[in-house]
Amino acid sequence: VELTMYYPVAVGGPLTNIVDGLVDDFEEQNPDIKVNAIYAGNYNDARIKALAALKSGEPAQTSVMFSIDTYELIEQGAIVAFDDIVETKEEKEWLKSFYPALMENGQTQGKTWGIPFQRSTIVMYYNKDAFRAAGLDPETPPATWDELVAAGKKLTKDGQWGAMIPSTGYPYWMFGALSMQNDQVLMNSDGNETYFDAPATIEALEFWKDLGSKHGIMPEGTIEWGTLRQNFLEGKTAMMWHSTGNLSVVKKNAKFDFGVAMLPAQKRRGTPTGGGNFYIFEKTTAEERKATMKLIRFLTEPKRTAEWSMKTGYLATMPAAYETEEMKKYVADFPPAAVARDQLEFATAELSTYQNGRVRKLLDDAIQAALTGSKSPAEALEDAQKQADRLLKRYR
Amino acid sequence: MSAIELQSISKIWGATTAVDNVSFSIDQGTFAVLLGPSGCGKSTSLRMISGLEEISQGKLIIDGKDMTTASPAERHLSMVFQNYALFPHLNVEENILFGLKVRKTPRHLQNERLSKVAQQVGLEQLLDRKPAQLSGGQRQRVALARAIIAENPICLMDEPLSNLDAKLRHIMRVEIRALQQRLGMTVIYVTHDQAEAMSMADKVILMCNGKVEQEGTPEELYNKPATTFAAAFIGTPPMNLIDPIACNLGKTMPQNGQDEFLIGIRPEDITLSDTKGLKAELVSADYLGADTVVTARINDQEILVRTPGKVTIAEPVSTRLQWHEEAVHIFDKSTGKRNDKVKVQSF
Amino acid sequence: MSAIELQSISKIWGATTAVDNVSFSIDQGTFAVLLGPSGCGKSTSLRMISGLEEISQGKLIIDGKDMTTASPAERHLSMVFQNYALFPHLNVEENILFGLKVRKTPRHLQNERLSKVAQQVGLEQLLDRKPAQLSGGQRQRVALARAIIAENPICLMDEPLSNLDAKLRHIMRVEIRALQQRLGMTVIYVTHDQAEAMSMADKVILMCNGKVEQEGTPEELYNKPATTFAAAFIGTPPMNLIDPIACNLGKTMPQNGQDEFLIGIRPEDITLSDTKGLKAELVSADYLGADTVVTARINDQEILVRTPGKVTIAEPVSTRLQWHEEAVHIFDKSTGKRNDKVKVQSF
Amino acid sequence: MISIIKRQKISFSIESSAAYFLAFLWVLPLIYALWAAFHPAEYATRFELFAPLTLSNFATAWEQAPFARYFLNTFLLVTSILLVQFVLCTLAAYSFARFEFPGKSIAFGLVLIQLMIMPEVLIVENYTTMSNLGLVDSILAIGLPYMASAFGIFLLRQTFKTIPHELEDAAKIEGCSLWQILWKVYVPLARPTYVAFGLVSISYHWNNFLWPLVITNSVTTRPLTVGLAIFGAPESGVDWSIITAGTLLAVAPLLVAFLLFQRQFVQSFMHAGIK
Amino acid sequence: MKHVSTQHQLYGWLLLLPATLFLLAFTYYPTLATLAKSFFSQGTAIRPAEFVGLENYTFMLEDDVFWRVAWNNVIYALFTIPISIALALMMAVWVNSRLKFKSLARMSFFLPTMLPMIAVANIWLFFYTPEIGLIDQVTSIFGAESQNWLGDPDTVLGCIIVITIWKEAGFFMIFYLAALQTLSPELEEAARLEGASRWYYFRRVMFPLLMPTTLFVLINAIINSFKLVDHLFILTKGGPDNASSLLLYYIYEVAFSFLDQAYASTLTVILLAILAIIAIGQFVFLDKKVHYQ
Ligand SMILES: Nc1ncnc2c1ncn2[C@@H]1O[C@H](COP(=O)(O)OP(=O)(O)OP(=O)(O)O)[C@@H](O)[C@H]1O
Ligand SMILES: Nc1ncnc2c1ncn2[C@@H]1O[C@H](COP(=O)(O)OP(=O)(O)OP(=O)(O)O)[C@@H](O)[C@H]1O
Ligand SMILES: [Mg+2]
Ligand SMILES: [Mg+2]
Repeated sequence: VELTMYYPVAVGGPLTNIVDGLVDDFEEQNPDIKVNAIYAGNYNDARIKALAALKSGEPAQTSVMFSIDTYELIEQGAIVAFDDIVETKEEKEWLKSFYPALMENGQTQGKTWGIPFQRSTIVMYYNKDAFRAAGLDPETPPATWDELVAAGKKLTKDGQWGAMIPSTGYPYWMFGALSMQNDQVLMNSDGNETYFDAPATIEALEFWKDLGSKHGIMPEGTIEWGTLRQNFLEGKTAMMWHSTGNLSVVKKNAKFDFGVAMLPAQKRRGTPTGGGNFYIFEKTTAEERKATMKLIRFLTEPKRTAEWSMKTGYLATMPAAYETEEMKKYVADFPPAAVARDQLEFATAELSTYQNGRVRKLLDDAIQAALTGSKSPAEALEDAQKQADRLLKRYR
Repeated sequence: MSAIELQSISKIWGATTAVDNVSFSIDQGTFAVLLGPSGCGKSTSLRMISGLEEISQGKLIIDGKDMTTASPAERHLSMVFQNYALFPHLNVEENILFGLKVRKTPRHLQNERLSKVAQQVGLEQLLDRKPAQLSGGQRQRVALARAIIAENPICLMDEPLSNLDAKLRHIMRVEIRALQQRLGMTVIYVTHDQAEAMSMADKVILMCNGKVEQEGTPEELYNKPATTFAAAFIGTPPMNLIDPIACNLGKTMPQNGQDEFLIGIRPEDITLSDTKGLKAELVSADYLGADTVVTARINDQEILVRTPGKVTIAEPVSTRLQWHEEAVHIFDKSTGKRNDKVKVQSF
Repeated sequence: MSAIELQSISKIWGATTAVDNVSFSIDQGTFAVLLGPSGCGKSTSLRMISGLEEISQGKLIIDGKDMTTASPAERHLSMVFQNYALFPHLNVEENILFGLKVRKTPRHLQNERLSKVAQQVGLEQLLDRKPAQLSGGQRQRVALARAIIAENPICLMDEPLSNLDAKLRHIMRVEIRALQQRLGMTVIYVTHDQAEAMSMADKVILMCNGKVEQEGTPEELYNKPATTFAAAFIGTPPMNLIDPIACNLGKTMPQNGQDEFLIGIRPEDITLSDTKGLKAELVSADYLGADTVVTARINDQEILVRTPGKVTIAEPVSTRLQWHEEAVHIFDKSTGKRNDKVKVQSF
Repeated sequence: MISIIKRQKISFSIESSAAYFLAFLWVLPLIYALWAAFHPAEYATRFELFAPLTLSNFATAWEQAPFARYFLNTFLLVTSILLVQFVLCTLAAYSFARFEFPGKSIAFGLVLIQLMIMPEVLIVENYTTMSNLGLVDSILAIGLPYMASAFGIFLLRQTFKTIPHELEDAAKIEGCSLWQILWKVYVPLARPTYVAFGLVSISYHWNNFLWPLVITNSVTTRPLTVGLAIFGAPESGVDWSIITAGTLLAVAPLLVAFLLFQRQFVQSFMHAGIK
Repeated sequence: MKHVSTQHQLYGWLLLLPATLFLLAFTYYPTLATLAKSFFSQGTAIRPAEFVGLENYTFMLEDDVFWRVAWNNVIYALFTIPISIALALMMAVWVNSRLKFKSLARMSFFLPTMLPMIAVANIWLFFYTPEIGLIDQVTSIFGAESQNWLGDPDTVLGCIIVITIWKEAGFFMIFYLAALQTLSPELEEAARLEGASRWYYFRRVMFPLLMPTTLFVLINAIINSFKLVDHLFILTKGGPDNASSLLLYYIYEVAFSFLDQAYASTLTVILLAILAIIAIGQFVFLDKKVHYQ
């Protein structure tokens, strides 16, 4: 059987090489299955390519795509639910072996459509040296919004900001964390309703904006996702919120003592998950599905998941992975690697609805409009909600 | 047998008739010149002969065969163009051999002919130059070489010397003429320069407005211009055409119908005299080294006189003009045609 | 006082010396022609006078003032360029007025002068045409008009007629000369055409290899060429330069040093005779209408003879050449310089 | 008098300085790329005169992607596009320049419209076409939409029009057929235009990104730019050292070729009468 | 005689045929298909596309983002076109003058044409990044505040414009350079003799004579102002809040992020219409452009 798999790359490092290595291992163990693993650009590109390929009858059996693409893919009739494929008890067990928070985005209509693979959450990186210099305890990073502001004020000085939360690239994702911390989810689990104009949501956005305009611990305007890491590494900010996917690069390049912490809480702790899931395409023969299952199961074996996590910085997607010897050792040597796992307890799905691209962009635009001051947070979010309602009405 | 014969050939473009019912024939080995002012249809005639232009009406016979609709290649002609039409990307050798290569002449024949032709036109040393690296005269020679290497019996040339300066033009004229005679080619040569026509042609075909005005040897055209047009077109400075009444020539002429004629006298046939002849006033002089062209004036009519040596005229002087009886040409005023019946007296 | 004076002026480009220590002066109101073969430094000299090219060495005096380093505009000159240098996007009027507009001459003065100049060169009807819509002669007139409207006393012209055909060239020559005289301009006119120089100049400055070869009136150059170069350069056909020994001229010359001289005789000074004179063979003839240039040959040396009327030579014929004593010019063979001390006899 | 000349000299030197300054600004990105690529990552955004030099960025970049293969792909892509463009454009331009036929000006107008409707706009439809043709993920598919270049047709037509009719006449007299005239007269005489157009085409397709990204799936077809995007995507956080090293690797052949032949290229542009 | 000319016509068409086939397949057919799609709704597996008439167009008229993006594109064009043309002209004049290192300068100016935008955008990202970026590093020497170039809606479009100008000017310079070489130096000399300054000569002679080139360049610049969006993919993704988004980028977003091909087709039709109008203008002008001489 020949399988074609698309996968995106969204973090630094030679990810393609790692994937190729994994695929080679798989082929060795399963000589009757040939896998073409195709790097397909970023998440967006991967989805475009996969959908276009399907439409044109190009054979592809599985793809790693954005975890939040689920509704879109369902609407396009592109994917099948794993519940319809799994047969054995063992396989059903396997479905339950992942962290529930990571499964959320892949589940709707009571079925599981996506299996977590390259997944991440947001964590807070902070510069311990800067903490020391500002007279803060480097081992107790701020755990609440108030503490964040207070610490930020102490850390802000000429040429160094207190904190930075990126607001390009995936602003809705960062915002998902803030609103969660304010105990408000952004959408329902059917993906046909959003809560952009809920008071708690507005409050969260106000807080984000205030970090810059009121408290002055963060630059005003938007903050670039791509260059933020460099800013942090150059000591231009003492704290940054970023994907766990950056952990290995930061670890490699930081010339100072740095720490990783869970995101601070307001009403509760919270972070959305993120990253890519495995999907299986509709247009596949039973035989292909079987082979694909084999592949996915191979790639999500705890041992391999642990290895994957250590090499890339992505989360290990199941508790079992953290129980492996190697992982234990790794976490012991490098405690920050455990933060993301520990935070999973508080994690939720990231923003995912029908018309996901549009809805997401509505929120992104609203956030950026508020941060750059062209609209007030309330105004921006109310507008976004209105339009989102219009889009999602027909899915209710 | 004529090498080329045009039978009532016309060229019509929409409303304009560029060539109008032209007939003439050219004998083998003749150097024929198509002469005429700009726009009279010389090039068009030549291009119809070459096949580059379709013939609208009439018939073209080459070497006894009807070639009215044949393609240029079938006519076995050579042609030398005004701007030489050398291929700028090919060197001299490649330019000369272009036609032979197209026709896939065997290599050794090519080389043989090349060395012969190159020697004939004196290009042996320059075979690997590009046209841009040649002087005007050398380019002209390449164009000639390309035309003669095909050994076609007929060669057409469209103002091939008009881009050269006076000195070079003279040299090339002699060369072309010599080559033509040596190779016994039939040449049809287009020019609007009458001096060129006079010095080269065995036969001149003078055209005007798409029609043939006069046909003949250079001397015939010079000595017996058939029309005022021919009279004025040939000779430098051109023949003076004088209104006999305006110039008080009355007494030398038959009394009746004086106003129906024009009198033509060539500048070199007039002599200046202090004592006898027509009274005139000299107004300006144009010194040419060996001789001077003097402008004389009689009642607003200007008459040119060519006189040897240097003459300077600071301010108008009175003089008298004289000529021989035989020097006088008479034309009908209305038709412009030559009239040899009327006789005038000398002074 | 001279209008323009060049004092030992040179132009050096790296290794080449284009103009080499040239001195001459031109009086006011003179039509001076810089004559010489291509590449002899005429244009370069003119451009140094105009200020478009820096002067490497020497001094330039204009109207008594040292202008060696002045900018072109300060020299108050006009210039007519070879390709006319008309601004293609401006119409005739705007072209003519270009300089006045640059200098912000008052509007009414502009109009006044424009109408005067346009009338002088006969362009009244064409003022709103673009240069592309003009014939060669008309363009030339626009260039002239642009040069004279500034009313600068000095006008420079660099081969202004070289792009016109022969007939037009003749007409424009006369026009330019007349205009110069009427306006009393000082003109420096560059050409490589000796006929042009002869017919226009008050003064000819003959250049060769960056140096002045001879300076003088056209007649001086024609009648008393200072060097063999001048002798051969001026006159059509040029002067015959004969080696006396090769041509058996021995008996007419002083016995000693025959091989040190060259004898120059103009073609029009030689007459053909059956009875008396130097034996020669006529080999070819070039018919020009009024006269014929015949090529005579003595022992491989070709001698041109200009003779009136038509002569045809089908095959070589024997003849004899005759000339007057005064027609003979003598040059030192080694230096090429004229030598008036030696005398030769006539036949 | 002296002062005028002096003033001209001064204003000229001011102008020259301005020109050099602008030129400096224009190469600044390249200078930075060189800096970042040849220094360790910590110096990517800091400039110290004696920062240590390294080639490791190139090594890393080279390892992260099969550059050799990408080079080959890009090379195949660029040359095949160029060749087909030359043929198609030559034929069409010859037709437009020297033939009269009904509908010619309409046809020419339609061609010019393609000058505006670049394939970039039609990616979606073109993808469908390619998959119908079964060409997705092939180098051919990257090239196909660009092969009939309106720009090339236009340029060549202009050039062909400037070639004197006399040359064609001379060739006809010598017995050339239509094809021979085209091949022996027009094509060699338009060489500068071919070079100039070639330069534009090569740099365009060497640098083209969007369409190749969409239409290619595998290492064996992906051109350099798409390969470069692995480093380029800011999602992963920008690592300038590696990006610049990769960029330099990708553009090096083109840059070197341009440096070596720049005189010829620029002159071709001038002779091509592109104006 | 008649058949010769029909043969001639036939040859004309035959020569055109191959190019025509390609144009049909990859330009005209997709264009028409796009037009057709714009009248249908977005089709998904669940809801197949259906004919909706002008609904997509009315939606467009109400779409704030569309207007924002269209306006951005107008600004983008209004700045990039004249500035890059003016710079190109200036560069060409410099490079054509007596400048000492002119081939070096010429190469510098032309360099951006050789570099892929996708790679170069990252380098510009470095220039614009606050605090650690080159611009901020330089301005901080003079004590200026750090500026969030790409994060501020007021400056972001300007940043994009600068990159585009940088990319384009050198390319256009080549065209001007070629045209300048054909200007007879005698014209400048004639003007100098009349005492015209360099500026006067430029204004009154050189610039008008370069008009045909300017026209050609202008049309290219207009096209590019709709086409050059590669850098957005790296630099801003159209943000913040669409402040730097352009029409083609928005089309890409709608088609490939929103998966709404119907609406993308509608926007494409608008873009095509704009471009077609320019194309017709080009046909009218370029072919009948003023030929002096
Ligand atoms: N393709 C054409 N279409 C219409 N009229 C033409 C064409 N070619 C030439 N003519 C006209 O035919 C006439 C004769 O032109 P032709 O070129 O034969 O003149 P010519 O005697 O060669 O003149 P010249 O000495 O200027 O070359 C002219 O009036 C010209 O305008
Ligand atoms: N810019 C230059 N650099 C170097 N040499 C030059 C330059 N301009 C002219 N020359 C050389 O100077 C010499 C004189 O040139 P000039 O143009 O003055 O000749 P000319 O007498 O006007 O010739 P022509 O009749 O061909 O115009 C020539 O040998 C020419 O090659
Ligand atoms: Mg003609
Ligand atoms: Mg000269």
